[in-house]
This record gives sequence, structure tokens and C-alpha cells, in this order.
Amino acid sequence: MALHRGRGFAAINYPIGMNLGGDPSQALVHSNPGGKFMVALSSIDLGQGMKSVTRQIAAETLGVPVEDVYVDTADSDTGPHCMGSFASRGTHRVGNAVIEAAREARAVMLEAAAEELEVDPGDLVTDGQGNIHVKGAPSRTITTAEACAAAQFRQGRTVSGRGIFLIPLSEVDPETGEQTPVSCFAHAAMIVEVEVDDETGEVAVLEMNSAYELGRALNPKLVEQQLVGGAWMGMSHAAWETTEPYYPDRDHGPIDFNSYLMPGPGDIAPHSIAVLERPAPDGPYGGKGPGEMCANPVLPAVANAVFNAVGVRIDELPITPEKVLRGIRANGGARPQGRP
Amino acid sequence: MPVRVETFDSLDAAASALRSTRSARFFGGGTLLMRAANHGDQSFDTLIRARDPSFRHIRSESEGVSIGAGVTMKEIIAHRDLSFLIPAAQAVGGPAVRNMATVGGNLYANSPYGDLAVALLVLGARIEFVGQGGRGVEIEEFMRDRDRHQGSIVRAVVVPRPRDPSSFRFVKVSRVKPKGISLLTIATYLPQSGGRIRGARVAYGAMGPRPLRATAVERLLDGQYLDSATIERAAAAACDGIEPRTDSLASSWYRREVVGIHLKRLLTGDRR
Amino acid sequence: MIEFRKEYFADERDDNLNEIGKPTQRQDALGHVTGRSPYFDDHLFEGLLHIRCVRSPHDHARIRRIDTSAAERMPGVVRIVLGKDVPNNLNTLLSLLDFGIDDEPLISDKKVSYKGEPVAAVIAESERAARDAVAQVRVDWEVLPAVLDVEEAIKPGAPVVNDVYPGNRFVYHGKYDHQKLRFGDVEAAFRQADRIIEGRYQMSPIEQAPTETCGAIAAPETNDRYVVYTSTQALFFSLDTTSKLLRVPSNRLHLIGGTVGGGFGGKVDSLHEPMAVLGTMLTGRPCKYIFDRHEEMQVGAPRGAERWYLKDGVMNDGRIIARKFTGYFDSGAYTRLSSYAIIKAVGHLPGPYTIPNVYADVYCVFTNRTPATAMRGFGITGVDFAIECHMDKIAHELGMDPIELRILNAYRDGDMKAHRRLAKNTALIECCHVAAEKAGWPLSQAARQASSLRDGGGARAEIPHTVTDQHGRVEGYTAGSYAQKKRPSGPAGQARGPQSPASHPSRDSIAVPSSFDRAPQPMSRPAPSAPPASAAVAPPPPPTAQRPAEQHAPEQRRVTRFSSISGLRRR
Amino acid sequence: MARKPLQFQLNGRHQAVFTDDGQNLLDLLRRGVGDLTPKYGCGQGTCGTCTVLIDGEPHLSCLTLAETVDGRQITTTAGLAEGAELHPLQTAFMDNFAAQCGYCTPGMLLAAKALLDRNPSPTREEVVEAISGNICRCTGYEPIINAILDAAGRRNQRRYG
Repeated sequence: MALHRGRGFAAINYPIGMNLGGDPSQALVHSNPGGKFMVALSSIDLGQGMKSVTRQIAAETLGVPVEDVYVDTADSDTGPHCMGSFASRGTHRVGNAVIEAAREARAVMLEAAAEELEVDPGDLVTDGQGNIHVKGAPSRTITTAEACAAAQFRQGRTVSGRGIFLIPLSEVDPETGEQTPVSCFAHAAMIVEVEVDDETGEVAVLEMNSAYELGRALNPKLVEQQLVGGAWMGMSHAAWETTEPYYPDRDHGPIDFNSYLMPGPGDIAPHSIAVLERPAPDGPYGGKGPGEMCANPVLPAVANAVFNAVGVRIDELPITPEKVLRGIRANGGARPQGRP
Repeated sequence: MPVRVETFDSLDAAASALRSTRSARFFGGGTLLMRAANHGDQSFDTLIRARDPSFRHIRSESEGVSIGAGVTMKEIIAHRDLSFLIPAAQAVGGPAVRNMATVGGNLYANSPYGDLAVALLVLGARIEFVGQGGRGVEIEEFMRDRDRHQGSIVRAVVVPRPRDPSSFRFVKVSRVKPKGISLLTIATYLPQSGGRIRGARVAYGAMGPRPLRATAVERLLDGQYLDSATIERAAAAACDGIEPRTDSLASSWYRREVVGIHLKRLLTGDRR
Repeated sequence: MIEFRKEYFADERDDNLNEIGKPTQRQDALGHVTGRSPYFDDHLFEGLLHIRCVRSPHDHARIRRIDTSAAERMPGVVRIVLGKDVPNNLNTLLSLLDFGIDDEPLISDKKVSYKGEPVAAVIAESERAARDAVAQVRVDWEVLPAVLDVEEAIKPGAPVVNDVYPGNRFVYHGKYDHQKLRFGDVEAAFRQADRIIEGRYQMSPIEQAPTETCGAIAAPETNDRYVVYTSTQALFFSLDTTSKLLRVPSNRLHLIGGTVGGGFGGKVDSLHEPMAVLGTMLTGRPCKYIFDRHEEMQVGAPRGAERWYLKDGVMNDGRIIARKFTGYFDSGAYTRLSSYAIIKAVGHLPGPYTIPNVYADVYCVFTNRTPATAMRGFGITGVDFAIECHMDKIAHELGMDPIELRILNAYRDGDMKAHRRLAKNTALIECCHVAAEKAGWPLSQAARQASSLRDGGGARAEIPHTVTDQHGRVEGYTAGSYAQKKRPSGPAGQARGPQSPASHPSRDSIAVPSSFDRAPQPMSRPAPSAPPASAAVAPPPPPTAQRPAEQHAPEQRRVTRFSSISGLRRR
Repeated sequence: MARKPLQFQLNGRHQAVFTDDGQNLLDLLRRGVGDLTPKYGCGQGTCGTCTVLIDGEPHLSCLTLAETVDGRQITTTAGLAEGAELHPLQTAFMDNFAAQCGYCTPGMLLAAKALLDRNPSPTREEVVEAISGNICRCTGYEPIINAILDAAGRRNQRRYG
């Protein structure tokens, strides 16, 4: 018996958002008299970090520290319409809506500050630390808190903003499929190294090296969370998971986390990730959305690595030891393809 | 109707309650019965418990170690007299499950569960029942028609100590690391005298509906030196007379193809 | 470990921002580590009732009779709900976007088309009481033949899974039993190709498996409204679906969610909100409807299986000059979101490569299994598996390095894609470079010198003369749209010419109007002009006749249409 | 339905409650006591999200018959922090971004606490074994493993430094 190592490659791109009935999301932003801001959304945080990324986007746009902003998600009475958290649309669509809402609120805040400082709003800048001052004259300054208080109690202005971002529906031509599916694409390339046991067909993922281009990484830690967890899920889809192990036969469908197979903490492989950031022209600060595409390159890369290791093409997922062993038997033994 | 729970201080009282109550089950650690109750299992409406201390004893006896049926996997792992069972007890579930799962429950578990029972099977354990005198029954007899014993309570399992610990080997093959359910489990007990195997016992888990003996393999090993030729012959016959089960982890075909490989690796000490 | 390669595309970014790009702690981190984050089930209600469904044990069966008398007498049972109790018991999620025909009951009362389909719901004082009563509901089934394989399902005489679509195929644009992609002439290019390489690929059905199962709690709110705590991934899909199925004005529904124990797509089209609100409407008490793990695994909608056939025309130097797809999405018994996944997939083909001739027929097929829905990578993951395994196969057959094959065929800024939009903001080649570098995978100098910013556009920006066909034509459906709803739409295909038989593509070359109303693309930069192809890696010149790209100027959008991808009605 | 009186310590506080016949501990803690930190993930003992410590050892509350905890010490995630001061594991989970949806986090924290209380300086393999009964669908486990090793390091620093 022998263990055979193999390397497999895959490269993918991924459409950000969707083309379905128009793709809108809305956001509302307002401040209290203390210059602390609330963002109201009906969007959902599934763990991907919707609350956190929109909070940073709002703070950046308003020109205030992130601590001055909190995001409330998913209350249909207070949060304006959003299609939902799917299709990698959250960061891109909701983020853009938050920018528009925050811009409007910022404009009112600067008008209030201008009135207090008796200058033109166009001459004012924020320092991101909670201060507003005249361009080139830092001494002529007012805090965002003071500006918002003045708006509320002296000037009668609402420091608030509404935002919507809509990618309108693109017609799809019945004859050619012509359409504008989405507005931007993320990219990835991955090399997976596996070890295949030619007596049992067992496949172990030894190492992953990847490069992901995601537009701007709005929060590097949230990006890392998605890429690390997503690659694990890609491994899982490649070699473990299915609700119907004998598809299209429906028998023996798993009913719990013991029979529904996923890699355990002892199966995970070292994953070295490089992130490239080519800003999306229409993305919030150039952001795209890493949430879905991060899993996709792993599936074919594992299949290609198995072929490189033992010369067996598994073109039906998942890549189970049984399928690999049947392939090795059909070939009359393992046929290592040589290290690329 | 909600599940009733009746608790008794003595196993004997619990046993008579179990006999007299229709659709009652005896409750050990709960890993099987609470799951069934949570799922709305309609086959029982009463759970019977016992607080009897004897239910949880671990006691050395002349012919081996007597383990109360209420002893958990965790307690087996922690007990110095049972170190030979650690590989099997450690193979059961994660830490939380091992704190709950009992020896008695493991005997009644259906595949792919029941890893400890595979070890008990090769070691020739004896099952003692509450309220039944005598020596109880040999474990393979118990496994053969386990349902007949549904109505009775296992008090303890008496496990002979392997004369030479190295003569007992155990492996659980799973798809998930470090812990997953069994694709197949193999336990071998190959005591030797004069270098030859005497009284070989080999058992599998997850190959059938419950743990079973690999008698063809035992016959090939008995009286032989444990050399590579013998191991090859044993591996080739690993599935003789056995129709492996198909489940969500693997097909009957796959189990048949690899059980010999894993048996060979276990016997040659090739653990990867 | 992770590194951020800032040197790439640095000139396209301003990295000196205050908050963007900072590793700021998550807003919800403290709630998570203290166990205080409020998921839908973390709201306690006095007198909460529990809903459990009676489910089909059969893949396909007619319901002759449902006897609930024994169940009604069970202790703790408050109410048993049947299909007739649902005010508007037929829906399809995307009808909210005027896409597709209502085809799925909330509680089925005539027939079931998958194992696990609900035919009754028990509302009881405790979960256990509900489970016990479910076990007492007697259903008289007439078991029907079932079909479980996508290619079996579309054969003549196959059992009809979904009565709305007797052909077991979703209908696109009220016109075809599949979605077409046509770009150039693959058949002509196959004849020019040095080799033809084919493959068949199967994506498995996959459970989203969030650690929190799908569920919702509804309760009467003051002001004669209903409050709903929910695990939904799409608050307004859930709100509008509930409003439609129960005929409740949407402003009488107050949905609260937003903190969810994982979704991965499985909570986009959940039917827990309408079921819970229905329970509350019928009992006046708070009602909880939640999947147990067994239901989440086998009844909750998975990522559907996909089967893809690929046929490529390849030159010996590695250029791919034609790629043909036939795809089958296994939608299960009802439409849910599979119809849309195909639109998304077709817009994605032929993958991140510039191939001058592309053809796809993609079918949304109904089978007697759990309806499929979204999952992470929806519509793309399956075909990317097919494409990238196929690319590896091509590299092997040509004896070519698999990464260099990708770089040679990679799409670049300014290239025309098969869905007839110019590529921009591309970065596939750079990802290939960095991944290879990290893994110590040697690349030729030519491959290393390639760039997404160079050698695109020019001839590669043109739309080839395209062959179209009428195969797969269906009758009896009319395309509708939000804009047309007010007036009844005319019979299908009246204005169309004669239809060719649905077997082989007709060879007549219809000049295709090459511009449809497209989305405005804010902030889009002009596509780079195409310098002469560098000697390094010459990207493939399109081999077939060209039509000028000017015809691509964006056209004034017609009246705003909420949706008309395939809003359709059964005539 | 028979209701039985039951007394136990929950996070150091005495609890006297009634339990329904056949009720599992998860349901008792959540609906009976109002401690919502243990989560329902499967009711089958296969996911670990309902993990609690009973006399310091991890148990699956969904498979624990509530009445069997009479007189015992139960720890949930609600009992990890001392007042406003987070447990080192909680801090480490935050610093390592070891939570995404957060649903498995309470069970993970308790599985990890049981390990560190008995083995203050575990190896990576011991950490992996300790969480082997707990499913996480978001993180790929790596950040969780790192967080637990990190917390162990801090605890040792605190002890020796």
C-alpha cells in the first residue's frame, strides 16, 4: 500500500449580488443630540459581520469614530426595506445604501457646524476623531457632538439621512441570455495538496495556498473569518457533505451531525491566504464580498489534486473514499501523475 | 403523552417495575433514550431509573473486572484497573458524551454506535442481569438475541483481564477526525502461548446491525504464529460469512473492500 | 495565515482612510462570547404553543383522506391545521418579484411530491404533546410513481411532479423549457478545433446545516398586529410571503430578526413565519414553529444537485475556441429559488475565461425530492466545479501546465463576455500568479508577464455573429411582468414566427438585437483600449466573423420593470 | 403531568424549581430558569451547542434528564464572567475573532473551560479532542483552537507572572 501526494489547482470568479427583480437595499442614519449615530437596517447578520462592516462604512462616511456608531438590524418596523443577506449582496448593496444615508446625515451635520462657526459648509472637514474644522484652519473647530446638539436645540435640523442602493433589473434575452448579471466580480485561485491512501481511497487535505481578490478589504479580520471558514466549507463540500449519499437514490439520508459528514477540528489543513484588493468601481469604498466565493475554488482543486495523486477523476461530488477506491481499482492501481 | 419517570433506590425494585410496566424503558446515561424521547419516540412512555450504588461500581474479581452497567466511559478511562479498555472507551463520542454514555447503554446501542461493546465482545465479557441469579450470559449470546433482554436490566459486565495487554488491539475507522461515528470498528484478542495464537477472538462494529464476531478470521489465526503470511490470510478472509451494512458513511461494498486492510494494519501495528 | 498584498492594484486604492481597512472588533462579539446575543428562540412567551407538522412518508402520493379525530382528542392539543385553513394556500417565493407561477402549498391537501412534505400541522401546549398528536393523524395515501433523476424526469411519460409544470421543467420567458445562452457559433468552432474534450459533472445536494435550525415565534401584538421573531435571512421575503399566504396586510406584521445562528442560504425562503403566524391567528396565542435537526437535514431545502455536460473545442496551443454546456438543476418538487439560480449561472458562463463561442441550455427540473433552495455560492459553485475540473482535464490532455492554461484563456479588462457585457475590474491572472508563487509552483516567464490589465479588448471586445434557435419552445404560458400586470398579456408567441421542432437547434442565423436594457453602472471606468497583443502570452483571437461593438451603447431604459426575467402565467 | 421539585446550584446561585416529567435540562434551564445561554442545536447529542458543565464536567443538556441534576453544580456561559470581568476564554475568543454567528460559542466556551480547568497548558491535539463534540459551521475551527490555546497561555501568564 502507499500514500500518494498530489496538487490540484482551480481558479474562479464570482458575481457580487444578483440580477433579480431589481436589487435594492435601504438604510436610515440619524444622530442623537450627543453626536452619536444609529444606523437602522432590515438586513440580517448571519454571522458574516453585517452589523460590523456597515458600522465601519457609516463611521468612515460620517467622519466620526466607529465607537460613535451602532447598527441595528432587522426590525421591519424601524429598518427600511432590504432584499436580504444572500448572493454576496450584503456588503456591496447595503454598504452603498449606508454610504448614501450617511452622506446625507453628514451634510446636515456640516451645515449645523457651519452655522455655529459662521463659515461655508463647503469649507469644513471632519478629522474622524469627532471634530469638525475649517479646511486649513484647525483652530476654528467644533466637535461633532456640539454640532449635533446645535442642530437639535438651536437650529431645528435633523441630523439624519436616507439611503437606497438599487441595481435595477437587467432584462434577460430569451434567445441569447444577454443580461447584466451583476456589477462586479471577485476572483480566486487556489492550490490544494492532498494525500491519497491507495488501499482505502481516503483523501487527506494537507495544505492549501490561495489568492483571493475581493475588492477592498473593508475589515481585514472579517475577511479572514470568511476566507478561513469558507475554505473549510469548501473542503467539506468537496469530500464530505451530502444529504443524499447515493443520489439520486434517496436512501440513507443523514439526519444528524453524526451521519451528515463535515471535517472535524482534526481534519483541517494549514491554509496560507493572500488577499488582493482591486476596488470595485461601484462598491462601497471598493468593497465586493468574500462571503460565498471563498468556498468555490476548493471543490475542483481537491478533485484535481486527487487526479494528480492517483490518476482518478472524480467528477461526482462528494469525493468519498469509496469513489476514489473504485477509480483506483478500475485503473488497475494508483497512477500518480507527477508533481506539477 | 409526556414521558413518565420513575426512580428507585434499588435495582431489584427498578427491575420489577420494568417488568410490570408496559412500554417502559430502563434509563441509564440517557444518550440513547433522551434522544429518542426528544424525538417523540412512541414506543415507550415510561423511563425507569435506579439510584443503586452497585449500579456504578468497578470491582476486581477473580475472573476479571466487574463493571456496573451504570459506569460511564469517562469513569472507565479514569480507572486504573481498566486501562486496557481506554482505547475503546475513548473512541466513544466527544468528552460530553463520554461523561454520560454508560456501559449498559453501549450494549444496547445499534450500529454505528456501540464501540465499547466490540471490545467487550472480543474480551469474552459476561453479562449479569438484575434479579437473575447464576452467571448471567456470555456476551455473544446476549448480542445474538439482544431484544429478548429488553425487559431485563443489565446489572454489570464482568470483563476478563487480558493476560498480556498487548494481545488486545482496537481500532475505530471514522470519516471525521478526531471524532466521528464508526465506519467500522475492529477489536482483536489474540492471546499467545509458545508464540502461537490460542483462542483468537476478533469482532467488528458497524459491519452489521450490532457488534459481531469474525469467526472465519478467528479460525485462520488460531494456532498460528502472528506472522505476515498469517496476517495476509486473515485479511483476505476478513469479510467471509459477513454481509456488511450500507449506511450514510459507506456502502456494503466499501466496508467489504477495506475491512481486511484495516484488520491487517491493526495486526501489523501500522497505525496511520 | 493571511497576508494582504497591497502592492497589487495599489494605484487604484487610497489606503489612508479612518475606519475602512481597520481590523475593528465585531459589534456583536461581546454578545456572542457572553451568550447574550438574542436569537429568535431567545424570547420567552407565557403560554407558548408548539407547532409540529404531519409529513409525507412517500416521495409522491395523492391524499385520499386525512383523519385527525384521534389526534384532536390527545391531551394538550389545541388545534389541528389543514390546507383548507390557509387563506391563500399556494405560493412561490419569487412571485414577490413576479418571477414564476405559484406552485407550492404551505400545507398540502391534494397530493405530496416529496418525502417530508407537510399535510397537516398540530398546535399543542408542549412540543411533546404536538409530536404525540402528529403520530395519531391518519392519512390515507394513494402512492404514485416517483421520479428522482433529472434526466429521467424530462423524458416523455415521466410522472408529473409539479402540476403547474407538466413537463417537469420550469418555463423561462413564457417561451422555453430552459434558459439559453448563445454567443457565436460553437458548432462551426468545433469543426475548426484541433480537439474536442467532453465531460460530465455532478454536484451533490448539500444541507446548509446552520447550528441554529430554521424557526419563528409569532405572538399577538397590541394594535391588532402580529409580532414575529424569526431566523430568516431575508426579512421582507418572509414578511411579504406571510402577508400573501395568510392575506394579512403587511403592515400588520412586525418581524424582528437580524441575529441569526448561521444561514448559508437555508433561511432565505423559510416557511416558518407564515406557519407560526397562522397558528397565532387560529389560536390567539404565541406559537413557535421550529425544525428539529432531523427536519433541518431532510425536509429543510438543501442546495440542489446539479448535473453539467461540457463540450469544449480546443486548439493544441491551449486556446479554447468553443464551449458548450448542458445543465440540469434538480429543483426538487417545487420551484423555490432554482429557477433564478439558473439565470445567475447562465450569466456566469463560461467561467472567468474569454471564449469566442459559447452555448448553454440549462434546465430547471422538477423531481420527487425536497425542494432545493439557495446555498453559499448558489448557482455558481456547481458549475465552477464542472468548469475547473474540465480545465484540468484539458491541460492534462494537451500536456500543458494547468495554471498556464488558465492564464492563457483568462478574461481581461475590456473583453466581451458571453452575456454581452465588457469585462472590467478583472484580476484572475494576478490571483493565479500569487497562488502559484505561494505554493512554489513554477510558471513560465510568459505566464508570469501576463496581466489582467493588458491585451484585453480590441478584437476580444467584439460580439461574434450568433446562431440562435427555437428548440425547447413551449406553449400555454405567457410572459408577464410587473409593468404588464394591469392589462392581460396576449397569448404566447403570437408575434413569433414558425417554431422549429424542439429537438435540434435550427441552423437559420437570426440577427440578434444585441442590446437589452441594462443596469446603469455607477463609477464604471472606460474599458482600457487594447494595445497590440504582447508576444508573451497571445490571448486567443476570436476565430469567427465579428460584428462591431458600437451597437453596445447603453440604450435608454424602458419603463422601469420590477421584474420581467420570466414573470409568467399559466394560460 | 407530574411536576417534581428540584434544587441545584446554577453558576453558584441556589435554584429551587419544578421540573416537568421527562423534561430535559436544556429546556429546564431555558424556559424554567430563564438562562438562555445554552442553545438548542439538535436535541440528539450530536452538535454540542447545549453543552453545560455539571460538577465541572461537560454534559449535553439536551440529553440530560432534568431531575438527575438534583443537588449538583451547573455552570453555563452566563456564569463565566465575574461581574464585568470576562473569563480569559471569552477575551481570547474575542481577540481571535473565534465567533461568527455566535451560536456554537457558548458550548465551545464550556467545552474549553472543562479542558483548561483540568489541564491548564493543553497541546493543540488536546484542544482539538476537547471540542470534538462541538460543531461549528462558520469558522473552520482554526480560530477557536487558537483562542483556546491563547487563553491557556494567558492563564499561565497570570498564574506565574
